[in-house]
Amino acid sequence: MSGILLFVVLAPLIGFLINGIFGKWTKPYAGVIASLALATSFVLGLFPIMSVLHGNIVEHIYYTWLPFKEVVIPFGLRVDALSAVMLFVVTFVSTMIHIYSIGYMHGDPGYSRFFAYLNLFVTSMLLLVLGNNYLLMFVGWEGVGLCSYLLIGFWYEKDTASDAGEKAFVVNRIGDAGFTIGVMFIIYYFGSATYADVFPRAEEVLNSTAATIIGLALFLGAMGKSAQFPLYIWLTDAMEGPTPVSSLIHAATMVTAGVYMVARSNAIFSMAPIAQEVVASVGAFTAFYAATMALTHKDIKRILAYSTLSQLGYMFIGVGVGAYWTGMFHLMTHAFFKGLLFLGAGAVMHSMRGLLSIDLMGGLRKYMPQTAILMVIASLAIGGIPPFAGFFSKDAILAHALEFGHPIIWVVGEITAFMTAFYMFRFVFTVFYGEEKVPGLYHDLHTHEAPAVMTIPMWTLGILSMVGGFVGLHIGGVVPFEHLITQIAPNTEVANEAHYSETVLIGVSVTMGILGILAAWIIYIKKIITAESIARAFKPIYTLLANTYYVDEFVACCIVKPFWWVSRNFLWKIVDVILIDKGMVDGAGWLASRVGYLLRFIQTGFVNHYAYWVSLGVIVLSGWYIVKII
Amino acid sequence: MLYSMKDLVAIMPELIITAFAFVILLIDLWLPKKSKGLNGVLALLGVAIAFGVTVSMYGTNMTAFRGMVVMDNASNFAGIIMLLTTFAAIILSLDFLKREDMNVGEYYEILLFSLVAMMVLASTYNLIVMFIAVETLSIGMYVLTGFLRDKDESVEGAMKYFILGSFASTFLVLGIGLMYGLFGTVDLTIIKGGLANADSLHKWASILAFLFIFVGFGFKIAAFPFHSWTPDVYAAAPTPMSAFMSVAPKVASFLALLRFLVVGMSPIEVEWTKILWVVAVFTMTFGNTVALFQKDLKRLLGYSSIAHAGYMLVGIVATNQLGYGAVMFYLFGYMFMNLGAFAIAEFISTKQDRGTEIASLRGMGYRYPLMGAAMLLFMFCLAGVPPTVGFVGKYYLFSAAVKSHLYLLAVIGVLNSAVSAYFYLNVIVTMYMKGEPENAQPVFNSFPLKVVVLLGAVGVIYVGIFPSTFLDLALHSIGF
Amino acid sequence: MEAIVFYILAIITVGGGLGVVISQNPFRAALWMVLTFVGIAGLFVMLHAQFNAMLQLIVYAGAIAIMIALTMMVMDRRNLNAIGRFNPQPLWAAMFGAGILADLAVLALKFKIDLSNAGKNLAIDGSNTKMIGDVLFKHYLFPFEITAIILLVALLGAVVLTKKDINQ
Amino acid sequence: MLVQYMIVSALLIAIGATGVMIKRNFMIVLMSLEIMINGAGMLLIVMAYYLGNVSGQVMFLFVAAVAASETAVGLAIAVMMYKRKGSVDINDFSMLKK
Repeated sequence: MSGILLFVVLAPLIGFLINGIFGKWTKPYAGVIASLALATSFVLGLFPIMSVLHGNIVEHIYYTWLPFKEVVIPFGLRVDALSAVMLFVVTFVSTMIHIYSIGYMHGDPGYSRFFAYLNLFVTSMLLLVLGNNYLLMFVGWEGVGLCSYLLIGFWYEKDTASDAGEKAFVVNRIGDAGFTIGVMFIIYYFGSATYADVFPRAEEVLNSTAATIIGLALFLGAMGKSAQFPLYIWLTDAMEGPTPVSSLIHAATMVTAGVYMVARSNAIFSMAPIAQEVVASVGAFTAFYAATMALTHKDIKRILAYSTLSQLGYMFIGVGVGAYWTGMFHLMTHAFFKGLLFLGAGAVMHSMRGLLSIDLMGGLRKYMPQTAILMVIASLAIGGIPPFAGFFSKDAILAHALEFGHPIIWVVGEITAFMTAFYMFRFVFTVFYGEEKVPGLYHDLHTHEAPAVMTIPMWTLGILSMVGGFVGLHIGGVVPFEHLITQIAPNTEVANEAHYSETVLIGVSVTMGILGILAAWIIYIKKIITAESIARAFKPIYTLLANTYYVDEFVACCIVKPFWWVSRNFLWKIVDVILIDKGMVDGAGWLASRVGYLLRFIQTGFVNHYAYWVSLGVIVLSGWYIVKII
Repeated sequence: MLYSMKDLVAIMPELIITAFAFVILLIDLWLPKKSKGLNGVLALLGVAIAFGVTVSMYGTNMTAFRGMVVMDNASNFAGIIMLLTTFAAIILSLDFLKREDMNVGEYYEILLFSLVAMMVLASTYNLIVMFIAVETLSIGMYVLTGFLRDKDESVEGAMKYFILGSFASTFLVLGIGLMYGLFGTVDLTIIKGGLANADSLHKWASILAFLFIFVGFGFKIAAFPFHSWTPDVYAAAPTPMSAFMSVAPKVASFLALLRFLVVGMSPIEVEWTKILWVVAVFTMTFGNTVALFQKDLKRLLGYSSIAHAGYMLVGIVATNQLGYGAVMFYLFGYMFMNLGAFAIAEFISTKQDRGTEIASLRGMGYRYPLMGAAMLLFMFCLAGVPPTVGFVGKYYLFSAAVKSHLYLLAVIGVLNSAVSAYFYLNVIVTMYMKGEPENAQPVFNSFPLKVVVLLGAVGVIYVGIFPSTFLDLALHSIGF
Repeated sequence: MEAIVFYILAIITVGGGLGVVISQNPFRAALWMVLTFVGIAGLFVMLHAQFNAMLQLIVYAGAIAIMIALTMMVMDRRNLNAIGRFNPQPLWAAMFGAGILADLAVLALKFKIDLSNAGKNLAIDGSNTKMIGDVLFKHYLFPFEITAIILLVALLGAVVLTKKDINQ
Repeated sequence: MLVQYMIVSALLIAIGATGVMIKRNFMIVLMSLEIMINGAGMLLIVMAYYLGNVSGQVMFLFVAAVAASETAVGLAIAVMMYKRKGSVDINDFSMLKK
């Protein structure tokens, strides 16, 4: 088993080395090689996963990586329930996306480079997931950051792409600093960073202050990687990369690393209610905030990017309230349907020659029937409509939030669920339904359905988006998925757990989803409220009264429109662009650069001035003590 | 017998290097111009033999010359790093000197004599020996900085280095004089005893003496505010020498500083940790913030070397075995990354101008994929990204600080290394994402140079993934 | 008596130093420097360091001063004298100098050591030179050897930096 | 008298340091450096006298040798400067900065 486990990680690395070093010669086959490497990894990964399903934990230590005097950090791989889920998701989704990329990236000049990066990314991701200690996780953590950065900047000819890559890296480094500090404290308190040593002893070693500090530091890392408010700014820019990258890295796998890390550290978080509160609140806020953003954007990839942020927020609600399995559950289902959504968007872009604005699209259903169906499936899944996968996981999260005593978060979550359904169907309806916005465009672009090499992976993910949630069904009194995860990450014990009727909760969730879809249908299919109809709304009252859809007009005028306006002009233009992006990210950079710019004038080039500094050093340092002598 | 063969055994590697320097000195007189390359080969041979001897003597502990020389694991470990560095620097010089038409034996002689001085500096507890060694290596470095006499910046660099170096070493003499006045000796092991029993006034005076000596060492390791020579000199010196200077003298000075602080000044540990805490914070912050603005690769590496000196000071401030060991290990890793990065700087340089602007790296990632990949590795290693050795080294340095409850220092260090990612990344962005320049300038295509780059890259990765052997060596080298 | 001699020598020494710093003409500065060295040599004699006093005269006042003077001879005098006296911010420099002086002065005033052996053990058979030789070759042999290297390096360096055609 | 000797030494160091910082003429900077290092070296002789310990005098020999070597290199640099720019004004050599 130890060899198999090691080879799970090594297979994509070998793929990377082949494509990276011999890229010139392997170019025509780069995609096949990379996909084969991944498929190998997936198949081999099934063995430890099976073993885990039988209740074992597979752990192997290969050699001592860092012999830190009394603290020994091994290079060891571990598959338990948490990492088994991740292992499955990562290898499976990656394989699908690799196969899809064979078609999508066909003819790109950097074909073999692209697959080399993708393979390197999967290697790092597997290391992150399978490492049996925090430092190995950090290796993967930085590795995925590096690959994400390389892939965002893959089309470096675009200035925006290289800037976005740089931003991703720098924002992530801020989070990484938090992660590093957290791990340092863990090592300091436990004398080890290996999970098997740390978690069983958490309660005896840590007091709640220490747990809170560690938890918050780790969460800072998670915020960076999983793009939570306010460190989310890089993720939307990250959409500059090729779409399979957005699908794999910025939706399905890497960005969920933060959730995985928090779930992994459950023993510490469960001891730190304040840290949990912060995690859940940040998650809820991000979920809501990002959903409002997604309402107004017109660029299809950005809509999906904001939606990813929002869904990550849900996962953090799950792990933040202490029901770790729900976060992991949503992580898994999200990987399926969000991966699919991006692949679908990629297929659209592919056949639209890279056009991204939904203003130009409409009625694509006729040209791309399969994609249209898949996108509807994925949207139903993300919108939380039973029996699609997203329904189960989202419902589990929200139900647990309420039961574990977070009613406000529940309300926010439900509102967000409404918005989610709304913006997803806004997307689907405008792009695939209705009539063509620009007559003749599709003909000029030769718009057609994607080739089989792209649709087959999409169908696979589509099927999983439909059935993937069934592991969250009650079967004989237990929820299989819950049972699996809670072995490793038990729910935080809550003093007075509230109980609500399950039917009611489900009812509310489903209603929210359906309402969202309905609203989108009214606005985008029925076209009762369009930009022109708003103008019409100000016509004399009798027209309004005569209008049977008075209520809708009222809603449009007094609720939707102001909301729209706030979202567009205030949240996006002011908070997002100015405050966070320009203010925090660029501002911090600006401050550091100003300081550096000024300090640089110390280096005047005149040797006298350099001597001043030496003397100043002498005077200040010795003066410090001279004063004491006097 | 005052001295015996045993004394000579303790300085065996130094003797071998000296002997080879003299051989080059003699042979150079008869060598015709076209076979001057032999000088370099001889120097390589000498360094290799000395390396073998040092490795074989690892583990022996002895003092010689009446306590003036100690041979212990620390001096041997530092010797190994310095010898490897010199080896790489000589390899880098082989073609470089030919290109610059300065292929003379004096270059290697001075280099080897400086190496001897560094090895002496790393293996003594005697302040006056330290002083002489520091001065010998400084004088060698002044000359090597100004070696390309026909270039303005060479002259300027040598002039600046000379003035500031002499200025700082005066304070070293001053401090040694005060120490001598206070304790009647300059042997650190004896000073330690005297200091432990000193009354408060003596103690304050000795702190001042310590400070003046620290100015001298701080200058060599480029600690703020004694750093100002670093970027100018690194930019001015011949690139192989910048590579050499950024590693070898630092190794020797750090070990001497460790001996001075940890052995000699241990009774006033409370005071010097305070001072070094401040110096470390300023050093890393200054180096990293100013580096954000550099347009020239060699200057960037100069500021980055200031920042790295700050990180290593963190290991000293931690005042535990782990910290000292981490400093030695970091120096070992630093050798790979810095030599590699400077080798790339040499790769893109041209004879006509300095030609090491970061902008001239544009498109290099595609024109020279392997060199580009190596540079990417070096930059990530300098930024401390795993699984490179830079990460392992920083991890140990900051962990040592955490172990000594210096949380704030560790946090500042971590944040600094986060900031540093920005400018290292900028180099990579230039290499991969800024397109091709219109007329790419030719690169310095030299086979030996590529060997150094390759070795550096392999070292960075190998030591990062399998660090335990080297860590053991580093941690056990510090036996004081 | 001793005090008077000391003060005279001290004034010569310090005055010479000030002269170097103040003068614009480097030749004159060199003369002031020689004066300082002579003053220091005098102080050394008072400190029972006869050998060092001789050394001071021969090496510093003799060799180094003449070397500097000779180097200046090869340069154009007018160019040398045309260089500004001070850099553009003399006040800053003076302030830093004063700071260093203040530091060291306080240190000197507070500096206390055991003076019971003052002036003893500095000579064998009345010869300071003999004593120095004894200690130098018994105890300080190693640094003495290293000193040989430093002189050689300096020699090589001076040659390599100034030789007309390096490849000859 | 120890204090007086030390004050003389302090004055020499401070004067020399001021000279290094204030002068533009490289030759005079060189002389200032000499004065500085002499002032510091003088401390060794002073201490040797008051401790009754000859080591300080021996160490001064080394300091003197070092100072002499430094001067030799310094003069070589002066010649280089003069060859490059016909001047030994250190402010003419301020190209490397920032």
